[in-house]
Amino acid sequence: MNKRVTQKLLAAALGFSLTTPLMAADTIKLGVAGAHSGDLASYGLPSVNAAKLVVEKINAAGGIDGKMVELLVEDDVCKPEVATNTATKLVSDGVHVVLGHICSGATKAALPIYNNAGVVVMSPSATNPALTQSGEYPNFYRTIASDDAQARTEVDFALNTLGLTKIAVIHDKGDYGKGLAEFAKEFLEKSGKAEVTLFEGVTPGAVDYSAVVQKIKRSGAEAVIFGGYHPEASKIITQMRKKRMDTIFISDDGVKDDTFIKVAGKYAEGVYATGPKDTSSNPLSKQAVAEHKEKFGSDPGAFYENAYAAALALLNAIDKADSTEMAAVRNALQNNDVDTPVGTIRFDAMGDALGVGFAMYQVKDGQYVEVK
Amino acid sequence: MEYFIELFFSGLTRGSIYALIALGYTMVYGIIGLINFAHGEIYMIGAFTSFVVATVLSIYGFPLLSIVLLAGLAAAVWSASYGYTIEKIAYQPLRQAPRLSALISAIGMSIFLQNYVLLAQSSDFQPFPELIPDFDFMEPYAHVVGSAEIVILLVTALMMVGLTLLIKFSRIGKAMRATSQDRTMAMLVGIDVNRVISMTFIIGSALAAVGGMLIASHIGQINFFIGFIAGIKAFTAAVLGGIGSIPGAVLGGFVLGLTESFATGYVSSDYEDVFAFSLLVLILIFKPAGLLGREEAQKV
Amino acid sequence: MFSLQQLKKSLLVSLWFAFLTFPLLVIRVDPIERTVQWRWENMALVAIGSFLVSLLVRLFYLHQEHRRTRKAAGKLVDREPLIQVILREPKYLYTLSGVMLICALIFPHLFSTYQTNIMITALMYVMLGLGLNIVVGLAGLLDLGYVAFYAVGAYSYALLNYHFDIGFWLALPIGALLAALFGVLLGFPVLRLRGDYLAIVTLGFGEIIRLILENWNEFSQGPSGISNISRPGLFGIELSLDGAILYLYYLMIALVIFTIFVVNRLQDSRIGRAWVALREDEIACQAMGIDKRKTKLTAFALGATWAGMVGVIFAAKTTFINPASFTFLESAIILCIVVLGGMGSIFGVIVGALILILLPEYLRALSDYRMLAFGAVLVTMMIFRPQGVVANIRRSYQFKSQSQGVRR
Amino acid sequence: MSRPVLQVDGLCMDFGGIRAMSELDLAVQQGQIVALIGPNGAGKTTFFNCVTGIYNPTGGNIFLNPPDGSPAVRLNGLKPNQVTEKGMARTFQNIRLFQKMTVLENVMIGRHCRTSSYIFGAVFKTRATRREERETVEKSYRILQQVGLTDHVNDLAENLPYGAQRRLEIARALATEPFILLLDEPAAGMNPQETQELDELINQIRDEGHSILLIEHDMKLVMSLSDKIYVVDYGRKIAEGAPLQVSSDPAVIKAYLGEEIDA
Repeated sequence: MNKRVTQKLLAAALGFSLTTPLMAADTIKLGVAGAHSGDLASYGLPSVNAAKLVVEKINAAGGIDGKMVELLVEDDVCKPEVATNTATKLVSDGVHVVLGHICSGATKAALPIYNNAGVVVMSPSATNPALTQSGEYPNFYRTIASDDAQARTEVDFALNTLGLTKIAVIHDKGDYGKGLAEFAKEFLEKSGKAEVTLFEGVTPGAVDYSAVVQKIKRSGAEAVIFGGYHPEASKIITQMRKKRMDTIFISDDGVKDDTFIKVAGKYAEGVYATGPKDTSSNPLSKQAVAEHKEKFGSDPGAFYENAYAAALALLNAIDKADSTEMAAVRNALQNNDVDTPVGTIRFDAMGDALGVGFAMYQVKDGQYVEVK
Repeated sequence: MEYFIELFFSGLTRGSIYALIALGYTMVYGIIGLINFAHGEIYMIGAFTSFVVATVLSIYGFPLLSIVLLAGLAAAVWSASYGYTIEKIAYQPLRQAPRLSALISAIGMSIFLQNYVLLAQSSDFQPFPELIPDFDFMEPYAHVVGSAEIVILLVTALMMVGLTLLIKFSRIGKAMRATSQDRTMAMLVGIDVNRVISMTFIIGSALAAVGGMLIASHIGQINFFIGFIAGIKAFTAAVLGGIGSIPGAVLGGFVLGLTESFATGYVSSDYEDVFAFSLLVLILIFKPAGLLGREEAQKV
Repeated sequence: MFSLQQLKKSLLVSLWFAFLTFPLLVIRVDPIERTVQWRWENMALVAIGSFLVSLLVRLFYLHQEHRRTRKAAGKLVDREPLIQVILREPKYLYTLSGVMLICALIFPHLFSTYQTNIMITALMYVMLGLGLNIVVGLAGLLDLGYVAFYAVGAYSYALLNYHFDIGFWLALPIGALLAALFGVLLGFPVLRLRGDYLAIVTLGFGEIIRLILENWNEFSQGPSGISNISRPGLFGIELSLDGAILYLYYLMIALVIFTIFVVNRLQDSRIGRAWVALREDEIACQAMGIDKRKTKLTAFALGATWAGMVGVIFAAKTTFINPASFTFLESAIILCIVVLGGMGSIFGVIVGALILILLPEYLRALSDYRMLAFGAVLVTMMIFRPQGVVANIRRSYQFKSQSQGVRR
Repeated sequence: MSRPVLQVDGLCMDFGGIRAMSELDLAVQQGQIVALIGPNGAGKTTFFNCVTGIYNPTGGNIFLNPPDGSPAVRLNGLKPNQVTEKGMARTFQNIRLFQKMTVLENVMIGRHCRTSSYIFGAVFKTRATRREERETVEKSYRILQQVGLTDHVNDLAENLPYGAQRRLEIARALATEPFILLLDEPAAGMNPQETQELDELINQIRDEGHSILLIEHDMKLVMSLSDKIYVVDYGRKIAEGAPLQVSSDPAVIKAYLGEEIDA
């Protein structure tokens, strides 16, 4: 082996060489990362569409400070180990800011990589509280409220609006569902107003849930608070109703999905679920939905408006900061209001959007209607 | 007591589905010594076929009974065809190959079929039409055990009896038993072994399809991934009962279903599967060939 | 080229597939809107496609038949596959290894950080495959729960790092040791089980470990996982991300070489021969004075050691782990690497890992059809090369004629 | 007379209530070739399996008395590998070679219980391991010379002709350094030429100081080799003694003729 190569290898191995060269700043690169294939694709693809629309609009209007915005789209299938590859790919492609990731686990795995490269990340859907509250991820922002806020909404509703005293808390053992259920349990116990009669996880994909349903019945719960996604929720609610139980069912935004109503059919009637505050009256929201229909010929999917808002917020912050440096972008995000489909928002120092919250919905005649 | 009965029925329902799928595993294993990992997918394809057929028929306004029968028939026919085809494509060329190669081929087939259904139909959960109505005479007991559960139990029992009779008395049944005991001998006495193996796949697949239709109708939803977990559980049940043994598969299915149900009811559903697998490990430690499996006397 | 008879057969095949795919590929229902969509074009595609594939397969068999007759007539000598020749001849083998090593060393300087990162993953699977190869390929114990040891390694590092701030280098041997311990613990109860019973019990163990990690929040932080795990340190130097990846890459190269070295030494040693003997015939093996229990436990423990090591690396690489990364599918993939590459063959396992890990990555272009193609590739490869890509070769010894002198 | 190297007293074996062997006594003296004969299904292989630890006998005692004078060893309940370690090795009626290993490696496996290197030694190739490996190869090669298989050293066992496979089984058993060798139908499937060579080989092995217990159907071979013959039928001993004595025993003739009529 010749000597120069040896030296180079040695230097490389010791990590002295090769820091990302500063990209010639002729475009602003907006990364979009999330599940774009696999079983969670339906949660990730809407954010790609949102980013496309926003970028198209901004570029049509002359870009940001004369620079065009370029989209870099990468799939992470919502798996942490893939997400690190995705993040590395985006960083090595010189991304400036990232819209994503979709799942909390994948986001957690990817964030240190972005932080290292000085890239600000904004997720439309990662709701794990630790992402903002732990203070470990200074480059993270989101346009959705965190799980504890959601659990708070559910518990307040159950206690104060419905006046319940015995509640079973069920979850799907997943990252999102179990986290949410734990918050709900904690809030219920702290309130002192209601008893948690049961706290259990069900196995996603199991052939039936009748044993758990019997157990809920036996626990004497007046209501079930469920943390998880709609397939499990619809199985549980179906089996409960078939067992002639009229237990109230309260769930989360993983269930506030039209697929739930389709699948659970008549049994979905009366189910409560929290979801992002209804913004359909917001003109920006109407406009965003209309744009989607025009361009893609269909209704937007889950987290579309949050993603739309995140794309706007990120690009607006770069515009205001006149830079893509992390410190400057963060500063801009925290000190400027921006009008988005989810309302006029700015971000707190932890990374949560101020002015974004949850509302309670109920299925009435086959549709989710906000409970006022 | 009522709680116990409720759990008991829920365990039986679960167990009978496991048993229906486990039968296919056990029959195939008995005859060619292969863990057919794609069997769970056959169950899923059966469920999907009945979903498509039942929905089409109900849209065209057929009466419920004819929908049930036709959907069940279609599920059985197509699942059997898939089983037959899979054997021909992915396993038959590997008869003489190392056993693990056939296993990998089975895993590949399972991945292929899952994604085939995902692409051909949809990744979303679909609502499965309610094929088993609530019977009026069951109404007083509906809070304990549903009509659907009773129907599942009855159908499973019927299938078991039918299968046992078939294996015991029919020509093909005898040929199957002969083949599973000694393939070479069976060939020597003039049994068409390839035909017997095909028949095994066909019967096993049809049973799984019926299981798929029943449970999907009971649960009310379906997607491309339901075969995976059901398949693993049924495989566990087959081994628990003694793989290769037909009564063993049934017993294993029920033991597994009841264990899960009681573990959930009296302990916690958090560790439902831990109980199931621990039971398996324990039984195999004390009875290495499963509950009804015969300990093979090693020829030396 | 084809007789009418054969065309007819292919036509029947295509009709059969048209029938087979009819309900799922042609009909699409919407149970809510109550509409039915008939996609007849799919049936046409399937019919044409299966007709062509069937002809191709026929062509392949014709070719084979042709070769066989020529061979029988003595016109064609069965040549040893090139790869076997290379592996048999030390001269070629060293050249090949050298070329591969040089390629590996300059790889990160030719390709992007992203490619390097993917390659790190592939190398991790090379190690996992080589570890499982000890258990499955050499000792013949079908282990479907190998991922459990991988999880043990990953969680050992994550928890030690989280609670006691223990660094990567210390955690690496600890993780390996803990995994080995679990290997022995698992090994004990299953010693009596054979073949497929062993398979299902190991599968059960794998699931039990994952479920415990998922449910026991106080211990493992449950499904939300453990984040901010430290990357491997280098004498206290703070590395940039690219530097860290490069460092990890060379670390992996070194570890893979170490693994190859160890496995290679093991398989031609007293203990390695005992494993193979155990795989070939358990009863004869015992009758020849080999302690079955000890030999099996050693295989389990050593296999697990490697999974534990890679687990630690995995935790250090992703910096975040949760139980979702340790599912049965992962075990299945690792098993596929071993079988597809060629059981018992080191070179085969390396090739298998590179194919199976890089293939889905480069199949991304196929997007939705990626996993479909992956499944089909697995089946096809098994049908056409059931013994794996590279067959194992036993070591040969040279002796000077019939005299007493023995030379290696 | 000195103590026998293998002494079996009142051996019984039941399989789920069926008595496969009852009250069998047998002794092999140092340097003797003893044959165990009997019709098919008489329980000869069962006897081997009991003695070598593959089955755990239901009753009776099995003792090994090493010819070097060290204390007697009771074999009941020992595992097959422990029996081999104590100095008794066997071959199998249905050849059980390690098919995918080379001929030399098959013999090297036999050396396993006489060597000790382990993981550490294997990985670091310590001096002790290197010496042990060298010795293993040399000894194995010498045994192969003895049985005449040096032309096939690096061939896979499965590629050997049938007669050679039988000889390889003997070589493999010899490699465990037994003082008593149990051969289960070593001449089965051999042609007269091969049988003749086997006869010489067995004699040669005995001359090296091994004792041999043999199950065999080839009466010519049995008569020419054995010092003593035991005859069993239905799991019972029906005769024992020198070859000529046994061949004229009416009970033996009946057992064999009876079998012929059955067949």
